[in-house]
Amino acid sequence: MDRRLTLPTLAAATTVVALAIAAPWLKFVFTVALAKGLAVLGILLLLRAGQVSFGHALYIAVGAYTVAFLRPAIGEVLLLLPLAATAGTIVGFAVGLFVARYRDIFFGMLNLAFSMVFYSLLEKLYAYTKGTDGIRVPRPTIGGVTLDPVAYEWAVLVGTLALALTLGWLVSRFLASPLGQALPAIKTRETRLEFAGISAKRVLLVAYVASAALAGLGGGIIACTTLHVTPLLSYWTHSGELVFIAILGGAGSVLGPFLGAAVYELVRVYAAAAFPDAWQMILGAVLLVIILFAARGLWGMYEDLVLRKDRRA
Amino acid sequence: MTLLLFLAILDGLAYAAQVFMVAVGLTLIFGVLRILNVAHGSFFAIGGYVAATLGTWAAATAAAPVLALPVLLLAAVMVGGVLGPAIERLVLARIYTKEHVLQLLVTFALFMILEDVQKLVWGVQPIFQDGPVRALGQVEVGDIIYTAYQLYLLPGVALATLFGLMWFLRRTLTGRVIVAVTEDREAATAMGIDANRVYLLTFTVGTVLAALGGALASPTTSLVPGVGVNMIVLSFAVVATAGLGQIEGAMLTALLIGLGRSVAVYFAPEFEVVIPYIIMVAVLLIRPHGLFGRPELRRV
Amino acid sequence: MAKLTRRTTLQAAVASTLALPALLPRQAIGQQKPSEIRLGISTFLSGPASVFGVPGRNAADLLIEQFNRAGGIGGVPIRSIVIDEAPGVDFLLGECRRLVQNEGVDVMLASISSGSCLAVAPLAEQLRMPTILWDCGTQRIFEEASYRYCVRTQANAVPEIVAPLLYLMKIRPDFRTLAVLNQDYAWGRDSWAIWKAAMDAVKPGVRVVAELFPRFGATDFSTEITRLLALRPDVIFSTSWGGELDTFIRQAAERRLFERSTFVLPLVESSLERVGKTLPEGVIVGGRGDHWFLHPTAKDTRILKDFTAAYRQRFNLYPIYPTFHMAQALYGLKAGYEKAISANGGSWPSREQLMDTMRGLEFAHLTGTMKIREDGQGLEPMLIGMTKHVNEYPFPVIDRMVLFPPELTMNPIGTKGLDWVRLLTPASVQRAPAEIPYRA
Amino acid sequence: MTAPLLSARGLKIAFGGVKAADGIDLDIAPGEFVAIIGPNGAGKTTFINMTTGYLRPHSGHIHFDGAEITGRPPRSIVRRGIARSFQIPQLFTEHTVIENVALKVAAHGRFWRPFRPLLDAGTAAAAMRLLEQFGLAGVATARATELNEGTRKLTDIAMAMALRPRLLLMDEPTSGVASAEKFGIMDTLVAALRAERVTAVFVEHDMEVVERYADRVAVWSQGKILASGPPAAVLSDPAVLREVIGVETGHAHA
Repeated sequence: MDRRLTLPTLAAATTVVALAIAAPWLKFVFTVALAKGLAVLGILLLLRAGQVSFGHALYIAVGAYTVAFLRPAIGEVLLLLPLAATAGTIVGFAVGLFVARYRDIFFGMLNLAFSMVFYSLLEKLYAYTKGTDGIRVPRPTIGGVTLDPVAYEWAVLVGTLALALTLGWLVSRFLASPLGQALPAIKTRETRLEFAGISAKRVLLVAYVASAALAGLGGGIIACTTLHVTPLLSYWTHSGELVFIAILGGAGSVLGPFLGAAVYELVRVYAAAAFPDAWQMILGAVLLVIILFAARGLWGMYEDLVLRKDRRA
Repeated sequence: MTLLLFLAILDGLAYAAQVFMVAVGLTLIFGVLRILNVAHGSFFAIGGYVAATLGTWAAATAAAPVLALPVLLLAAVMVGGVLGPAIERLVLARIYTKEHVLQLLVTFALFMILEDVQKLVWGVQPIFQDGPVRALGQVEVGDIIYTAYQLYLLPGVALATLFGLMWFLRRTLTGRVIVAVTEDREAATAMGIDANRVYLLTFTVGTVLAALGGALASPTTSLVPGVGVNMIVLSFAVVATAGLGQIEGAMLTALLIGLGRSVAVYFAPEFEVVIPYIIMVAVLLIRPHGLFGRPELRRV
Repeated sequence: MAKLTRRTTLQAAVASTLALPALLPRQAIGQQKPSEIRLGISTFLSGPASVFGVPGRNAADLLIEQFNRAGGIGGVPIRSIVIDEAPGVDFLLGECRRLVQNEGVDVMLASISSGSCLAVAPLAEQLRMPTILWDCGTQRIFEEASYRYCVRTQANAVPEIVAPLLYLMKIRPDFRTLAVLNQDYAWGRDSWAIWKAAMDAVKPGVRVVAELFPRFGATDFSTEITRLLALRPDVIFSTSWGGELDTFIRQAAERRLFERSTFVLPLVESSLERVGKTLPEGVIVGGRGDHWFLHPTAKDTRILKDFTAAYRQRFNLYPIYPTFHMAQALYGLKAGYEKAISANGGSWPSREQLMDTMRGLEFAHLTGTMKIREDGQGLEPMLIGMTKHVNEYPFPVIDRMVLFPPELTMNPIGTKGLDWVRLLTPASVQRAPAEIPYRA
Repeated sequence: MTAPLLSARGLKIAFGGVKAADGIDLDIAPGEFVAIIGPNGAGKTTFINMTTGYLRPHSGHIHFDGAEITGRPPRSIVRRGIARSFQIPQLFTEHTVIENVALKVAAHGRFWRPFRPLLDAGTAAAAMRLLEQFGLAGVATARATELNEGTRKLTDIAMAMALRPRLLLMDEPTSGVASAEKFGIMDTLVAALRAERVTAVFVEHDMEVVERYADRVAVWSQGKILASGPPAAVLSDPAVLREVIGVETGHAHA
């Protein structure tokens, strides 16, 4: 991993834990933020290839509902989460086979279409999903141990943090590999990739399935944290939220998604607290300002402020 | 059975007209600017709100029935004429050189802002102004009562818009310039076309059309918070299915969606919701660049 | 200016985060009389359901001011903190935690959406947070689990649907065909399931000619209306609400669907003022409970008249059922605290004492009295009637009112509503009380 | 004569009414360095596009090393050993020069291993060796967007060479390059081709370059091969001069 990331990563992880100790309610907020960060990490892979999915909330919902449906049979987080990621992978592969053939608006819109069909299914199959009422997820065990609520929340937060660190590291390795480096090549010169004997479609499919797996895992964590899942998870505005976070955090680094997710959740919480009727407007304004004046996102701002200064010094 | 089918087609046509009016502006904007405008739904909603506000004012005047329809057009022009240029110049013009995803997200940000603006201006109570529907009266088909607004006016306006746009794009110089930019942006700018003016014009026209869609819908539906949100997804589906910037494609897609939906309501109500998506996936399976779309040849 | 505001907000945010440790002891002691009662309210402030959420919030603002002017609850003023439930469960649960753990909220009034309530209730147990479910309708919540810290101060889906059915049976017992048009989400599906099961029990053999579930948030029902015009069902049942119900009513009226079928609209009380006399006479009206601003037994009481006048003056609208639901929650809370304080010898009750008192509590609110049952469900009569046009109001009023007591419409403790309605019999209809006509 | 490495028979393709190829027969022997010349729009690039699978001929056959490759997708043709470069260099603009070449090196080798860095020791060394061969070592870490046209051309060709082709098709390797640079580029290029024993075909407009470097010249005009042979002979043929080079030079001076 890029050595420049080590220090900010450790600092961020420490900050998360410290804030969660100082303010217990932040445990929940950070866990959800990190889980969304995992999904955004997947969005980042697609962004590298110049593709925007407006439907990745689908995989969050797939992961979350996998946990909800399997919970009666399986009461163990360490089993439920891999299963959520697996479900994301399977659905991602099936959908990916189709959408990886398309680019730009068609890619974005087909993803949107699949997520909206899934959303409709969650509402339609009322007998199984309880529709918008959603499904309750009784608190599972972790490593066979039934934890009290506070310990459980800590365990999930720390576990998610560990997952975020591990997967962030793996994704940064992946991005440095030929396969990962072929993603920007899809964006800039897809035909040249074909003339190198590489199937751009297959490269994109790999990234797509990885992103679906990450989002599925994120969805699983969200289900294990909120302990209640509803179809709203897969609504298109939530897909937009993931892209929002990716841009807010900055697509330049694997740290961006987590930074973006944490800031997004905190801004939303405080905007909602200060202006209950206009929090959406505040979020929109933040996004607008970021795009117009700091298009490389928070991570880009950090690079400009800190890293460049370092280099000059 | 045949009567049912006939009724389904009538309903489908009326619905298709609404879908077309929602999507045509977005198609136009996407064709020229290559920006998928998420805020399109907000323009739709604001067009509706302004039309309802003006309509309520007009209803209080003596000339109520005469004013009912012109007020809709006035609202669309007002909303599009103000919001369109303002947003294009102040926001979009700054990001034409940036990545597509940023352009998309900028409109998402505008959507979030405008969503709350609507709430702050018009509140959360549903607003309904059906003056225009009343002004036009009812029509009986067999023993089924339709409103003339739905049966004649909506499809009429949709057709007028379609032919008006086709005439504008093919027969006028400005229109041809727009088409040139749609087909090959680089070549058009190389030929000395001022792309910025084309963008400003197109975005304004697209915004007026979105607002007109909302204004036309306002007499038949309640305006509530979030009314624009649903329109966005629908019009996205139309744009992608039609092919980039294809006005005729948008009409054909709207017809497919309208008829598909009403047939579904009659014979398989459970599928109604997913009809636009099924049509989109099916079309893109067979024609990967949309009904009327052509693959953009990459020069080698 | 904007910059200043944002900075102040941020400072406030940071300060409140840091101030948290100082708040903890207050919760731990609990029994001391607090300086204020902090009331967290979750409601829809955005999206389509803000049609209910904002009137609910408005009622809370109004009543809390009134309560505080009169000395608050047990001499302690109330302060409310309102949060938006629209972004979804993951956001709402985070907000609830913030309110409880950071803002030191003493009581939560939870949610309009049933999904939100189902998610909040377990969290309330975990955080030992006294919670009143102030508007959500699902009966499942107390049927599938038992909660110590949650009660509801209004009825639920079962009586809300059974009462209009019994009313229809009483008014128009001869109907043979029926069509349903509900929003396609949990409430639309649930309410239809209850109606269908109950109808099959009290009047077997009714033919359902169409089951229409247009998408939630649909803006156009003309296709559905054509179909209903062609099918000519005797009865059209719809539990839709908000903008969609308004749209359906307008479009149906324009196409004279009301002339062909009897409409049963259990939530239409909340749309009356908006749709005005477009809604013809003879439509069966409900309003999710025992309330209306011209409630037959309460219309001349000071308390209701003052409330309606104050509400109208401030918000320029007549109160609708969510405002009454909010009022019930606040009156219930006040009654619960006061009873618990006196039971506690005048000293401030613990959360557990408060919640124990809430169960079995009988309290008066704006339009009557109601009771909270031992399992947490609210026992509230159901006011059902029929639209009538009068000169005093520019919108329909409710005539031929029947107040269905809970014993007739509500399943007993330990039973499930959906099973219980199957046990209804045609005789249930005979036990309905007499009609009360509208009086100016 | 040994069996040809590439053999085209009866290739036909037309765009609208224009016959870009109207019965092309062309053989390339192993080790040859063949120039294709002809007027603009004659279909020279179309030949490269058909051979590499980007376009499918309407009729006719292309064999490579004895196997039919007509109409196969570019990917499969590349794997058989045909690489190409482009008239307008097709570089991955978000990458550095060495990354551009390394991607191609990796494409040939361990592309699908997800967690090994692109620039691991083996790939980086192979890419660097190519860059040295092409005199690009000095710009290895420059971004593709920062290069001048000559360097871009060489990078483009180096990327094609990184695929270790047996046949390299080049589309105007010296077009757009300052004339002072063109022989330098061609010297570097030919040395690299000889060192790797790569057979090559190049489309060219510059007769000086053709005369100086090509083993053989094929003249493409109006969809047909007008003449083929050693540069000295072909370029002095009056018919060729009139048909092709006359037009060509007239064009160039216009």
